[in-house]
Amino acid sequence: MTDALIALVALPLTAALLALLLPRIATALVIFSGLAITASAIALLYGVNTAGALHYELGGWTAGLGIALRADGLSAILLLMIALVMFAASVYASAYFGKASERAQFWPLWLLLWTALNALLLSGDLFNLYVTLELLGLSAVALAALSGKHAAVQAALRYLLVGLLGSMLFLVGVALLYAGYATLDLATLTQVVKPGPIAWSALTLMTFGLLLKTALFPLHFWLPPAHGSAPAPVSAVLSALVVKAAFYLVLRLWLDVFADIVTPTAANLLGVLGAGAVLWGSWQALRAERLKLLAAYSTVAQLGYLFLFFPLLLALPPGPARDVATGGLVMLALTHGFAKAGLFLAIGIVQQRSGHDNIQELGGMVQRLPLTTFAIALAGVALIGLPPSGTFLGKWQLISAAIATGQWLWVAVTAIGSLLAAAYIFRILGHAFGNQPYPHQAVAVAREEWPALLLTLTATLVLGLAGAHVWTLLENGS
Amino acid sequence: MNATMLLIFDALLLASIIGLAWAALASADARRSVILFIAFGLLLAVAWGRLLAPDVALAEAAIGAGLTGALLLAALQWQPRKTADTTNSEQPTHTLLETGFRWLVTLLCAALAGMLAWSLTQIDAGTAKDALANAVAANIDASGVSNPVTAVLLNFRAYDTLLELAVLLTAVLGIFALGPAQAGYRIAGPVFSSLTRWLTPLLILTAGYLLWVGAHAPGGAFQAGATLAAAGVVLRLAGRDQIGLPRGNALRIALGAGVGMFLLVGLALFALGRPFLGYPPAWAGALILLIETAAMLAIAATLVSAFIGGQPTEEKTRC
Amino acid sequence: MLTTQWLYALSGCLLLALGLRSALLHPALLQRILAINVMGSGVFMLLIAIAYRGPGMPPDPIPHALVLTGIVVAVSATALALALARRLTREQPHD
Amino acid sequence: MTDILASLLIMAGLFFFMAGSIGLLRFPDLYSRLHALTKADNLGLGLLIIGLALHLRDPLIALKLLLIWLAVLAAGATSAHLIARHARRREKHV
Repeated sequence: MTDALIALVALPLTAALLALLLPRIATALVIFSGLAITASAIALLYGVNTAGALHYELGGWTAGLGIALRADGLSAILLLMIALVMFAASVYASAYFGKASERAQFWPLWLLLWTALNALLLSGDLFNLYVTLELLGLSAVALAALSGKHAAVQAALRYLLVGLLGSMLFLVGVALLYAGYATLDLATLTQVVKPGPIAWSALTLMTFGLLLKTALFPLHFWLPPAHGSAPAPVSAVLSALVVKAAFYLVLRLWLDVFADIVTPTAANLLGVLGAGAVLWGSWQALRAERLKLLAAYSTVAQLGYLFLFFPLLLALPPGPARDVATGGLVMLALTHGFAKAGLFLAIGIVQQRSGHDNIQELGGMVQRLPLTTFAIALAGVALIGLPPSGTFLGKWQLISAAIATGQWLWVAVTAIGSLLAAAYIFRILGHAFGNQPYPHQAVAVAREEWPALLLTLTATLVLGLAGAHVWTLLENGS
Repeated sequence: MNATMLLIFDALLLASIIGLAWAALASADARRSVILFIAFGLLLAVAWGRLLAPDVALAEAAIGAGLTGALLLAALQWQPRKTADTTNSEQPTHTLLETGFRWLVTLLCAALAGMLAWSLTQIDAGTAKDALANAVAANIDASGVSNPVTAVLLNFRAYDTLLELAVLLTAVLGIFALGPAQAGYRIAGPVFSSLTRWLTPLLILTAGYLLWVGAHAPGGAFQAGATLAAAGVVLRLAGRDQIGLPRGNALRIALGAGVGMFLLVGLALFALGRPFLGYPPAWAGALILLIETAAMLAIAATLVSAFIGGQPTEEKTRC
Repeated sequence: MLTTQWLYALSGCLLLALGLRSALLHPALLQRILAINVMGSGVFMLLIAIAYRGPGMPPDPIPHALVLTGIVVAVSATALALALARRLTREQPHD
Repeated sequence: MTDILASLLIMAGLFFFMAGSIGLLRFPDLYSRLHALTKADNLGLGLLIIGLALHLRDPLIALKLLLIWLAVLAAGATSAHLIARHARRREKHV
């Protein structure tokens, strides 16, 4: 069963090398390895569900001297989301990049990004996490700059510098923890870490670095230009997965490793920043003129929800009540991942067919691109949090917990954020369903439309209807 | 007496390092900043040597100061020199808000340094701090090499090094995607050309030596790769077209060689029923040398490619 | 900690703070890239100081290995940043 | 006895380094600065290396030190030549 842990890192990395050496068959390679990676992710999830958390000591050295890969319910679910979203986006990308030379540059970097995501989710070692963060950051930047347009390169450069700053702060925390506890293994550290200046400083620095990378308000300034100017499949995974990886690490550090160190005050601070992100991001999305910028600001807002409920989680005593709320948070992250990836892919189709993505000029889009418009609407359902989307389930659990513990502020922010989301989604749909004749020859390609549609369907229907399994998996896999 | 002398040496060295960093970052002139930064890197190498970290000192001198320095100096060619109006006044005018922001950032940075220093006072002496160092010493015989740093890099924490080679590969592929290489330099005159004629083989020889010696003494794939890359940089500066960098498919193989060999060895062992990257002790030394040789070639090819700033444009790419 | 360790560890903190300040405030791109490298050197100094055990004692090899990895990662990131910056200067927008 | 000789050689080498640095800072134009720098460097480093070789008394290390000296000598001479030539060309153009 632990073979899946190795496969999830070795498969995309091997495929990246092969795609580099054999550019002609790279597309087939990506699809084939994508299937294999998805199968490994399913196997891992099955293993975690039946046998509990898994770990693998690389090179046969005990963790501490060596590095261990670890997976529990949380990481296994997120790994499956990564596999499905990356696979769908790969199918989409095979049609999106027209020229063979473009694909030759794209595929190796794409697979390196996939390697980085999987490696980050599986790593059980602090310094190894730093290396995976850098691998993720550099591959994301290289992909974001791929179009070579001035705006894209400029945004990518800023993205790179911010990301480097973030990982540097993370590394200071790692150095401090090594100085204090002489270990880099997360599991060992969980047991030995004690409240005190070392743990506090390290947690502050690492959290700050990761918040920069996950673009929590007001550190989000770099995100909209970078996500808004990358090629569509790249924007999709940047918004859906890459920022989530940093969020996952914050969650891991706060709820697992430093569980005894974090204080309610610190959690409240994160909650307030999250509230700021929800309100500011939604407001900016409402005012955005381009579809891609709207989607990027919506990411800022949706990431806000993930932090909004941190104070709530820490106010609950460790145990079943907290696990239920944590499940709600994971549900929000999952739904947003699928919905936002689908939304960006659909926007990519609109942009390619119309030659622009100005919201004002989308009138009549539904006549020519019915499936694409439908995918955007489905993504909207998930972003607003209407039933039966996964967001609805997640918010329901979290709001119930917030009411039970009397934390009304977070409830109010969620309500306002959902209303604003409804406003910006209906603004797009209002234009798209307009009666004007659509001026462009729009022939949609199935390889592009279906991934977008399936991703948004997963967010609205599959996660909503099969949501209960997420909680079971989290419980079984701990 | 000896201790006092060393203390004075440490104080002077650290004051120079901090002073150079300050001067490099305070300057508005890009050329000045880069030259001071290279000097900063060289003094850092001295500091690593002083703290008994010769492996790091070699890497810092070769990569941190050397190759990074070469990249930065090449960047000066297209960097806009400082604009005329900021040359004379060291302090450009700021609005009140900007001044406030600058002070806020400065205070926050000072607070960060203070917080770190305070945390460092809380480290308990002794307890467990040698646990991992002892574990390395206890297992070094099974690692296949006797240099503990190489043992950590290529055996105990080999997975880190695998991903690090993937980082290098990502960077060079990202650079290639941005466009073709920069135009080369003029053919050098007789003096410089004659220098390259014997310096290049010497650098290649040194790289081989560093690679071999890394098993039991300071050295290894990274230092060797950087030295090999230095040979390419010197040839490039002398205006040569052929700088030892392969083209087309061969270049791609060279760039991926480090990750490829690592994966090949790791997965082959896995298929034979051993842990992923778990070398059998009897074979460990040979396998590490094999991986390091491939890694050295990949590092050298990557660093030279980064220096010329893109894919070499001899062969037309077929679309 | 030993006096030597203290001296170098504190200098590392200082370099980190210096680098961070310039990374946030310096107007020029090249110096901001240098500043992030200086920050990295500060962390490396902290790690190497932690590894030191006094004259004649073998130091802890693990931080040394981490710093070696860190140096290579830093040069990769610097190279990519410089390539992006070159692309920007080569293609100013024609407005 | 050899240790005293070694110390004297090293100190002499350091003296030349110091003189070279002062020359670099105080001399009026580029050519005399280059002169001060290269002469002092080559001689200073040579004395330093002989001193170190005497101190360590290991033929293999002495050989490596000699190699370093030769490499620095060649690199120093070449770069001084390149800098001077560049400066000369510039003067002609102005």
